[in-house]
Amino acid sequence: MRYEAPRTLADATGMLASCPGAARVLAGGTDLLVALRSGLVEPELVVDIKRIPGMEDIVAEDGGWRVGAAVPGAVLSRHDGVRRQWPGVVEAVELIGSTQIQGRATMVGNLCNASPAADSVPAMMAAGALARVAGPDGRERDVPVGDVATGPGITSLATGEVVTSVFLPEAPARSADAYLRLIPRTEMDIAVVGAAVSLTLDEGGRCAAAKVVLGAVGPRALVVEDGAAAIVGTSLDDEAVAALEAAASAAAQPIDDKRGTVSYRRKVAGVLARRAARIAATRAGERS
Amino acid sequence: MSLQHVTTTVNGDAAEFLCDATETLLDALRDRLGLTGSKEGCASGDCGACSVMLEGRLVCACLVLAAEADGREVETIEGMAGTGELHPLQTKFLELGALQCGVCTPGFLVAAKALLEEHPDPDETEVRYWLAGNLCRCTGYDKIIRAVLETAADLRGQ
Amino acid sequence: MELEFTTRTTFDKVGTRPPRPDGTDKVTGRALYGADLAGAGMLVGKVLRSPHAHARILAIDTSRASALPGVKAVVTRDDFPGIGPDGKVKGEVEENVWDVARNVMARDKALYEGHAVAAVAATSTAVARQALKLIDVTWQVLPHVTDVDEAMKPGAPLVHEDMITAGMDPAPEEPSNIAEYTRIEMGDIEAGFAAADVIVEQTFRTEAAHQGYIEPHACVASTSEDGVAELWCCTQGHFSVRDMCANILGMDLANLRVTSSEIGGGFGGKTTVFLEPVALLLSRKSGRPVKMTMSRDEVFRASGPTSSTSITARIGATRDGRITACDASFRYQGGAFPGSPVSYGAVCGMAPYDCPNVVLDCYDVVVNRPKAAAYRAPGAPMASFAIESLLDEIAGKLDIDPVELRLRNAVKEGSSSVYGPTFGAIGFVECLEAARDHPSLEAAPGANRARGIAAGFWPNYGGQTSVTVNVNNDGTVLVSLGTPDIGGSRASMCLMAAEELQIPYERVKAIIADTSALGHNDTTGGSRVTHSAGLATIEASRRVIDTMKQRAAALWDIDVEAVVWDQGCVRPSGANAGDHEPLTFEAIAAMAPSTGGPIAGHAEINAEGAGASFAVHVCDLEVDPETGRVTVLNYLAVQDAGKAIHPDYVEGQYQGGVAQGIGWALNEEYIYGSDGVLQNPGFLDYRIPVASDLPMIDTVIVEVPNPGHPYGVRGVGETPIVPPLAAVANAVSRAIDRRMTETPMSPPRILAAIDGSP
Amino acid sequence: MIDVRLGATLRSMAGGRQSFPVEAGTVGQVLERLQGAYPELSAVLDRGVAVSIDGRIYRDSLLQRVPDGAEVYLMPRVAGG
Repeated sequence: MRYEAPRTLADATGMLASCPGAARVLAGGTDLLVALRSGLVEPELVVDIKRIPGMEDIVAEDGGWRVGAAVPGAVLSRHDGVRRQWPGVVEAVELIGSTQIQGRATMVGNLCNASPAADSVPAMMAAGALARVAGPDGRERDVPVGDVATGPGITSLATGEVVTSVFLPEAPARSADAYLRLIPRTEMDIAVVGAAVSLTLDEGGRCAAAKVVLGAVGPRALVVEDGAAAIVGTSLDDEAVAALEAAASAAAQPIDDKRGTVSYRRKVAGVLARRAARIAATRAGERS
Repeated sequence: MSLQHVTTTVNGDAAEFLCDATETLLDALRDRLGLTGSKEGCASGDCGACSVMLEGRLVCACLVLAAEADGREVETIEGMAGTGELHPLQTKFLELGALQCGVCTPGFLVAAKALLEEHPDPDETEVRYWLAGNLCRCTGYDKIIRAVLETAADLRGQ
Repeated sequence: MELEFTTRTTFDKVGTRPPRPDGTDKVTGRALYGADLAGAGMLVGKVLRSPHAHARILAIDTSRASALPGVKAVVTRDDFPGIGPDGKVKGEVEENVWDVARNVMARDKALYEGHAVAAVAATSTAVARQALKLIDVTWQVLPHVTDVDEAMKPGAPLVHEDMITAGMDPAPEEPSNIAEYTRIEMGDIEAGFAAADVIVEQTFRTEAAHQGYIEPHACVASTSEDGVAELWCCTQGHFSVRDMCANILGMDLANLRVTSSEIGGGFGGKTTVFLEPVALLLSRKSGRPVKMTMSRDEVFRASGPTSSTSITARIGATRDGRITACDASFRYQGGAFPGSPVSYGAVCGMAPYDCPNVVLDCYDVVVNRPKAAAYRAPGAPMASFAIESLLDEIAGKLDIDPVELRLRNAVKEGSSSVYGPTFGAIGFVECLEAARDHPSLEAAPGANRARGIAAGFWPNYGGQTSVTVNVNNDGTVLVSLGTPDIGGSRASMCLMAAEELQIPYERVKAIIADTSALGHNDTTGGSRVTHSAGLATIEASRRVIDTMKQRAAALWDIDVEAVVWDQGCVRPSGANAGDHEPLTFEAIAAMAPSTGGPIAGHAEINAEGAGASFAVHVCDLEVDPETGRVTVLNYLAVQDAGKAIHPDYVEGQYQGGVAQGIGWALNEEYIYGSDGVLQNPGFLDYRIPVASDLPMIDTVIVEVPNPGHPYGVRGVGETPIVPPLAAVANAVSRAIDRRMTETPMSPPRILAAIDGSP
Repeated sequence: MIDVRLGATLRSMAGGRQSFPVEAGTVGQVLERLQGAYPELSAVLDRGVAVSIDGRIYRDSLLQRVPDGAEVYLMPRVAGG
């Protein structure tokens, strides 16, 4: 295995594109190093992108925030600007691993690892985030974060492509998000179920727009259109959130595995969606 | 297999070593530099026994490639005590019996020091969550949490 | 040798909490653990493990691996001398060495996923890993079984094709996976149930748990051309490592010197050998030192977790809460070899209670899982889970407070134990009363919250122990021990030596000596060290005092009977002793070179008189009724220590046992796929409690002195893990109003119970 | 005369009989004479036993004195974690 730490994006994409064998991008490394150690992957090349200028920056853009691919959770969670607009995204990132993991793990890494249980992905999707992808030809494209992972461990990225940042758009007035996950312990676990809700209230306190996204209950994060529809136009009364809960449970496509059962995940997906919606609504109310 | 040359700073001293690209910072500290205070409990970032500071940030040395440390500053448990004097956390751990087998202790101390530098006045819940990535199988955490809280109070001059 | 003593009750140093002598090295990273030793020319050893749960090994071809540059030795089953079941055992080996030898390296079959089948020594980790891939094993995959109940069914795949159940009369004609059957019987079970007003019966299951020590197994072996070998390893007992390795490899005990490194936790899991004989063989074949360490996944797949169990129990009681009868069937799997702790467990489950009519049927079962090792009070937590759960059911049916119910049936001095003998001085009633009267019991639980109570017992044991106390010329003292210190025992030994010698604690230091420096020491385990090594330390210290008295008497030219030891000085005593200035400990130490040479005391004993330790635990928790998640809110552990030598480390044992027990109760489990492969061999999915999972753990140290120790010490390490499974289960069951009968009580399982689904 | 009894876990191995009188002054003599006088105990004795004398358990103490009339039980040998 070869380790490279290029100083420019062009060098990075060039190395990745020209490597004849398997190549991997290293940002926080919290997934990659575990895979390396266990022999799960044996890449010929590892490209560390942390020395490329801008990768560790959080920059204001069009009222929102662009978060570099190498920004670790510990930096993101201390960023008041991002937290003010997207508290649910920040809390999702903060849930990834321990303090030590937070010192390394990045939101983009979480995205590109393409685990169905990735905590930050449902939250980013609910926030309408865009991933910026750089290719070896020097071109960049922006894609919705929900289109990056296509299945467990599989992404839509082409050879040589690197996600360089995630853009979190400006949150509309009277809107907020929340993310909840279920793990058996309080920390250091992979989500058994994750649920992100972002919503916007109108001036009367009714839900004007909403997005509901579930994690760990399908091959990739699931957008629950019916769940959002169940609360849009309501004041999130008991009946509305019960409909959201039912929609989330119905939309979940979980599997039985060592971390949970189908029936458990289905039920808890609804519970967490309901609870996350209530938290998001309270936050949105506080911001109006 | 050609080795990579890494120049780094460990506990304030310049350090150089050669390593294979697949080696972790933990491997290099232990096997190349003889700093065996950082322990390998899992090699997957789940136990925290290899906690070190990399560029002032708390990380698991098992989840950092050794080559990544080139040009960076690393602090380990071996650098925690001053000359002839223990850090107040080290003293408090001894005073309260906050260790049994002691193999997790270096990781806890490095992590707790990072906590107190960032949050001088943590409550019990904050201490517990900050240290959730450091596994201890002997103590039930009770005396460790007390030692961190008491040290924090001492350092604040209470 | 019979030790003479009366149990002391007042102390000067014992019971204080000074810093431990090995503490500074441990907080600075200086202390050397199993993987921390490096030697010149050292090779890296790695093990090839079976990917199959059960498979015949038709052939092993190591030629490609041996040819790889950098590979210095390869070993397989062919390199291990054959030990028959009647193989001569050197030294003190409790385990069946034949089984240990076959566990260390598979012979005709791999018996579980992770079973070692070959090993290499190479110049680097990378080369060693590559070499493992070049070893070609021809497998014949066989049907497997990992569940204890499935393994007992007729027609189950046989782990050992020729195993006939021992202990059955008449012996069965067909082989099975039941290694041994034991019946424990007392009184008249029919009459007992006939006298009962209420009878409860349930089947309980517990999944296997791992000791979860943070330090993986590690060792360095170095063998010279003349066959003399040195071994450095993390172990609970370096003498038994020596004896097992020598047995397996056909060595003389004198040719193998074992040094125990600092040990990063054991809890029973480091009482046997895995890597050590392999490392010695690799070193012998390569002529170089060889270091071997297990990765975390190897620790889970191939060391010695505890049994999984299935238990059916029935208890009857009278209307006023007197237990009249208990019959139960205990089914424990011990992994791929016989030896599950089923009968200890059964006995411990009922030992706290005075029950005249008992039938306990015990089945020791083999399955395709790693060979079980001891884990803290082996076998007892699972049995107590069943018994203490049923007692809670009885308390509920009779509307009697659960502590009161236990008080009405508690054994006390003079009670017959379920295993036969009459109890001497024990502190169970005192523990129950302390729990009942503890202020934490006043707070009433709220919605979705409940309290669970359970008791626990472990008999403890003594064993062979050898200690030397050396007096230096400056009056400082060095204690050499042969029992690896896992939880602070050196501090306790220093306290006891300082107490006996009446010198400051700071003047005493203790080390763990290697196998060449002391007589045999049994393993650190069974909660024996503070009792047994303490007994030997006290005895050795008393011999130091005897010598000092002789020196002073000779100096004063009076009879030794005319001197006394008093407040750290030798004084003349009686009318004819003359008028001599008392000589201090330091003064006699300083004169040692010119009054006959070094002063040392030593004791080589087989410590008897271990005292049983009882505990009562109280757990308050909250269940999220929509997700089944449990939050432990408060926990109280009350236990009889006899005498707490260093209370910090006694409390630490209580708290640590509680944490492990809570983990086992709520989340820890071995998860096997249908292929018999362990699915969670790591700390991510084998979920031991993290700091944020637990509250502070309150402790009460009850002290009912053990008459079998001069200071009244009872072992304390095992008992704290016995009650938590049931304490948590009783609390969860009350909170959700459904009886939980399986561990772990994970969120899916609790939610299923709440929803009434299977 | 010492009345040796079998601890509960051993009874099923000796055909149901629970009490075995022997003349002996030490643990070693107890075990030796049981072996000679009671063939049905061979399975129990071969597996190795501890001996409880008046409630105190002895594992390897052949020289331990056994007072006349003492309560004596044979027990399985237990270690621990």
